[in-house]
Amino acid sequence: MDLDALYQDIILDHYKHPRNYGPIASEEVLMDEENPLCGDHIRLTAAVKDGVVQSVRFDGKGCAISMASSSMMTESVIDKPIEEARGVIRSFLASMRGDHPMDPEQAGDLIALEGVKKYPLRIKCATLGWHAIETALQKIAPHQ
Amino acid sequence: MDLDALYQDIILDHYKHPRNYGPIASEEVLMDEENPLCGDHIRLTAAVKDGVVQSVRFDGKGCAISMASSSMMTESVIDKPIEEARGVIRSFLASMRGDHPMDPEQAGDLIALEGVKKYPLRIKCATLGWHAIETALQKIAPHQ
Amino acid sequence: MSECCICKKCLGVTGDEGQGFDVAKIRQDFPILNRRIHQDKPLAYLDNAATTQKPSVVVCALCDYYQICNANVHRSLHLLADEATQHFEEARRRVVKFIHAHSEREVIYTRGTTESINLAAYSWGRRHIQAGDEIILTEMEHHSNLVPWQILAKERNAVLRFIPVLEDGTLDLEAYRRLLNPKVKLVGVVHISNVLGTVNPIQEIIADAHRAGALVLVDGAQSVPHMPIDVQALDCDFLAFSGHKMMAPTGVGVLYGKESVLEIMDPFMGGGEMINKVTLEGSTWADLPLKFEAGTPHISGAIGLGAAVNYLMGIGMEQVEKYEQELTHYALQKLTPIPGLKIYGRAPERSGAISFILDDVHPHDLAQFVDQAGVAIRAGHMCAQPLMRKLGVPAVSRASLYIYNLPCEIDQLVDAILEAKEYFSHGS
Amino acid sequence: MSECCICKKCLGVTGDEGQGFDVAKIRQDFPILNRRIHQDKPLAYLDNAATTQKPSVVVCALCDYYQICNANVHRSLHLLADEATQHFEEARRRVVKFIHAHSEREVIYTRGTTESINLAAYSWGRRHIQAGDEIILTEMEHHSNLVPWQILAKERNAVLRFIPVLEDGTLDLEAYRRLLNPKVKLVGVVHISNVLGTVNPIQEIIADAHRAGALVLVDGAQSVPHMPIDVQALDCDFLAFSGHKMMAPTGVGVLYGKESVLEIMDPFMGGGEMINKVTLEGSTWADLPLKFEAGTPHISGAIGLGAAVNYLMGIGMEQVEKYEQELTHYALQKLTPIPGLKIYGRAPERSGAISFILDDVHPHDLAQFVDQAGVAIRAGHMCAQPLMRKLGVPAVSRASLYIYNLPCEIDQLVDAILEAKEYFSHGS
Ligand SMILES: Cc1ncc(COP(=O)(O)O)c(C=O)c1O
Ligand SMILES: Cc1ncc(COP(=O)(O)O)c(C=O)c1O
Repeated sequence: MDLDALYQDIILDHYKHPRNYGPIASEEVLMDEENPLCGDHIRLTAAVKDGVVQSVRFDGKGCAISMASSSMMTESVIDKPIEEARGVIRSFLASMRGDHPMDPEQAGDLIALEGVKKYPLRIKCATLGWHAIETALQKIAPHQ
Repeated sequence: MDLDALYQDIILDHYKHPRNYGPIASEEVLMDEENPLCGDHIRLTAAVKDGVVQSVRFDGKGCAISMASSSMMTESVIDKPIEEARGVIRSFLASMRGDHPMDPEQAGDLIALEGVKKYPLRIKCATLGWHAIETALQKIAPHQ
Repeated sequence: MSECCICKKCLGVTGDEGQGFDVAKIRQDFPILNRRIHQDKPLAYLDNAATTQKPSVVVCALCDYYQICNANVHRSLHLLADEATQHFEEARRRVVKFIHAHSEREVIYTRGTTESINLAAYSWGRRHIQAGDEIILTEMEHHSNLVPWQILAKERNAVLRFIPVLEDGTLDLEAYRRLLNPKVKLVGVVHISNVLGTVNPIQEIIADAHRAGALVLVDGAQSVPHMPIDVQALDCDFLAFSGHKMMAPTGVGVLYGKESVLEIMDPFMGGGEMINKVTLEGSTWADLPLKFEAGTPHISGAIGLGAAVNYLMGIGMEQVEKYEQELTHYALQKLTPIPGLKIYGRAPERSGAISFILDDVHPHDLAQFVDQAGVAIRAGHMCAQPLMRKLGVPAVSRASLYIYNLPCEIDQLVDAILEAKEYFSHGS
Repeated sequence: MSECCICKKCLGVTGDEGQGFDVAKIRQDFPILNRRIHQDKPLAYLDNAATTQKPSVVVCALCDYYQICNANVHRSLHLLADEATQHFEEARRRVVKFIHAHSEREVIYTRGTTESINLAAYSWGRRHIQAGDEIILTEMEHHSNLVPWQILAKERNAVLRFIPVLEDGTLDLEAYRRLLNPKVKLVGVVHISNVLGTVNPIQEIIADAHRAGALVLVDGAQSVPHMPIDVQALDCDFLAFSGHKMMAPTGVGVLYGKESVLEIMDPFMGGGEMINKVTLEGSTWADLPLKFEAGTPHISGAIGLGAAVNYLMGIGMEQVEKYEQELTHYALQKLTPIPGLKIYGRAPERSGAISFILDDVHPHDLAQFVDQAGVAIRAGHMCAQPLMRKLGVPAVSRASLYIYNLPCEIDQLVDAILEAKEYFSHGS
């Protein structure tokens, strides 16, 4: 089924077993990002120590694409120096906008999200968590 | 030429030699009726004596249809008892609306205007003078 | 004098209602329904509440118009313009007949339901709504019949009140009656909910409103295409609907208004056609309905709407309603037993817009999945975010039916839902 | 993923401009031009300023849309909806390119020029025009660019001022400069007059207005179809135009606005698509351009506009302008010597809308007469009553040209005018 290009096994796996997922107390919430198309939203918290992203956690409800993409996002930024994390985020968002294809070397599991680009209406799902972390990092460590 | 059904000789004759046509002093004007489609308007005056329409006169500029129809209108109402004149007007307007065909016996020259009905946009031209006289008579002799 | 053939070929003979109903024959008029998508699966188009497909006679009316007598209306005297104007006005007369309006003066062409309601909000609302006045809407309104009134209420310091939706998807009419009071100037109510399928008792709602001195605007986007409508029997003051949801082209819709109400409204937009006399200092307005139709109208759209109305009248709206009722019944019977599937809207009087949620499968994933199986349904908030909040969900999936749909298309949907359940099941 | 063929067949390859110009070949794309009317006379369609004919690729884009991928846009996830959305937005990108806008955010779909201007008057005007503010228009505006501002000015106690039209049909630019002052918030000006054919020096007008701190709205209804337009070079703040006057379907048009200007405007109509978040208490708005596109848009119209833009770009707008200039020159040469014929508008820069009056023959009679000879022209006030008053006539006749017209069609008009003169001659 053609759908498997969209819902690759790795995506279904992240959807069914999201990483760094769990309830966040409201005082911890750094970002509450909503997809107006469907009303989904995820909430997110993060911690940075010594210029390195220590932890990211999210909760909320979303479709398979947004849940999996958010889950993969956490893995892509945790333990990265903040500027490097920002680079990953920028590059992912740019590739979703269609500015450039993903670099298979660098992208790792994220490459599975390439299939989303064929479904323009789902791009917002795939970028939901990424917009949230982008803003959250800006809050924690404003970019000079 | 098909056009001759619209511009019958009798119409062209009334257009080129309008009856009861001539400048009206502004204090005499009883009605100033305008066709918003083209901006044409005719002005009209009338006199009723002993319940009979004595005179009707009009001036202004208009297309062949409106000029001819107004000219024919004057001939149709002058010298008629006012109620009879009203009947003629009502019947003409109704036939232009398509309520009934004209009665060839009664209509006389007016029958030449039947052709206008095939050109819906020109019906306003053909009825311009008739609406004017209708209102003018109402002003002179309000209908009970 | 017409040498154009739209009337003959496409507007055809009208109104021989109820000569029996043959879906197979109807489907021949919609070649798009034979499309096969995603590796040759038959298309099952179940997104009719969003927009419907168009029968060939409608598409052909457009082509004929453009290829035979395209010209601007109401303006020029030449043959093409005359033909175009006649077709344009003939279509209006068909709509008059279709909704049983009193005259052509009551039928205003718009882009669709949304513009119709905004026209009423601007031209009627700006004139009649003052500070402290109240407008009653319902919790199940489409954004189209909510946002224009919010904008107006904010501008005028007026108050919006809402008839609550009950558990089963019907309106709380007792609460409605308590809301009515002399300050209420307008009641705006959707005839059939695009989410719940509920057919609201608008005749009763209208009578109550009139007793309280309020006018009523009915959002007929989901009712006019699907059942017989008689505005004089309903006695509504406004009725708004969209052509594209009833087999007509996009970009055309109607605002019906009672002549007495339209007469004392200000114009909406200014421009050509809607004027009587224009000077640099000021202008006077044309008669109804042109007063509300500024600028060149969507001529081909109106002609297409005439052809669509004609097509529907040829089938007969009672037939349309009857067949859709049967189909809806079948669909509910098939969907209800699916484990984990929750259907929203259980009103005793309901139409073929069926919204649901499948446990643990997001509506967007579900819609995407069933699309791959050839089934077109919609997922999202359905332009009814307040109702979603009331139902406690961010989004739903919706299948919505029309007369060309078949029971086997519903089976196709059910099979796809079952597969999706399997595919997305958690913790597998 | 698209299985639909609109792009291939109808939107074709684009923009290979100026590969030579062949009217005969172009006319093959317009089968309506082969129509014979009134006892087999060839149709000479010279009413293009009212509306133009549509090339087959545009009609075919409509048919393909309806027969292959008709669905609502921006809403559903299924294949048809995805295809429809892609075509709809691709058409917008074509328009962006056609007028050299900065981005899709600046191109708003409307019903036509009239709605575009009303949108600006409501959403920009209601926000920015206060009591005592001034709006400068010209004496040659179409009612579309006059009446909306009259309504606004009346509501807000603002003042309208008018740039006079000089004897030759050009604007009095000195008077314009004297009118400019800090109270002026907007200058609204028609790019090409639909009556006089005058091409106004809008670049200069815009620069002067900007220096005085006013924005400029350009009515491009008669220019965008006929010449290359670059909104960034012109630096206009708004540009309004209609699809139906540039080979596109009826019911679709565009309001171009600078992003910075559109951003701070309130929405026009409320409803679906134009919202971000809706609660019963209030709502927030969608991003540009959707903020101004409430409700289901005219999807097929937009797709048809994309096809029309593509067709025009295929010919090349420089070519279009050049050919029409030649044709206009020919027409003026043929019409000017006719005894008793007076042409209105003698601007050095003029386009192919030619208005005239024939002594002693009323414009309506003339139009009707030449129609019988197969020639479609318009007669009336041309939606420019104030200009008519200035010219001292109640109405005129107008022949207006487009790229598919031929010199022999102008000859056909000239012959018909000469016959009409004879037919209606007084005192015969
Ligand atoms: C100069 C001008 N402005 C505005 C309009 C109005 O355009 P539309 O009727 O398409 O809204 C027209 C055409 O009628 C026009 O010629
Ligand atoms: C109940 C209801 N009202 C209003 C609308 C808006 O109609 P349109 O988008 O055609 O203006 C819709 C459809 O989207 C609807 O279902």
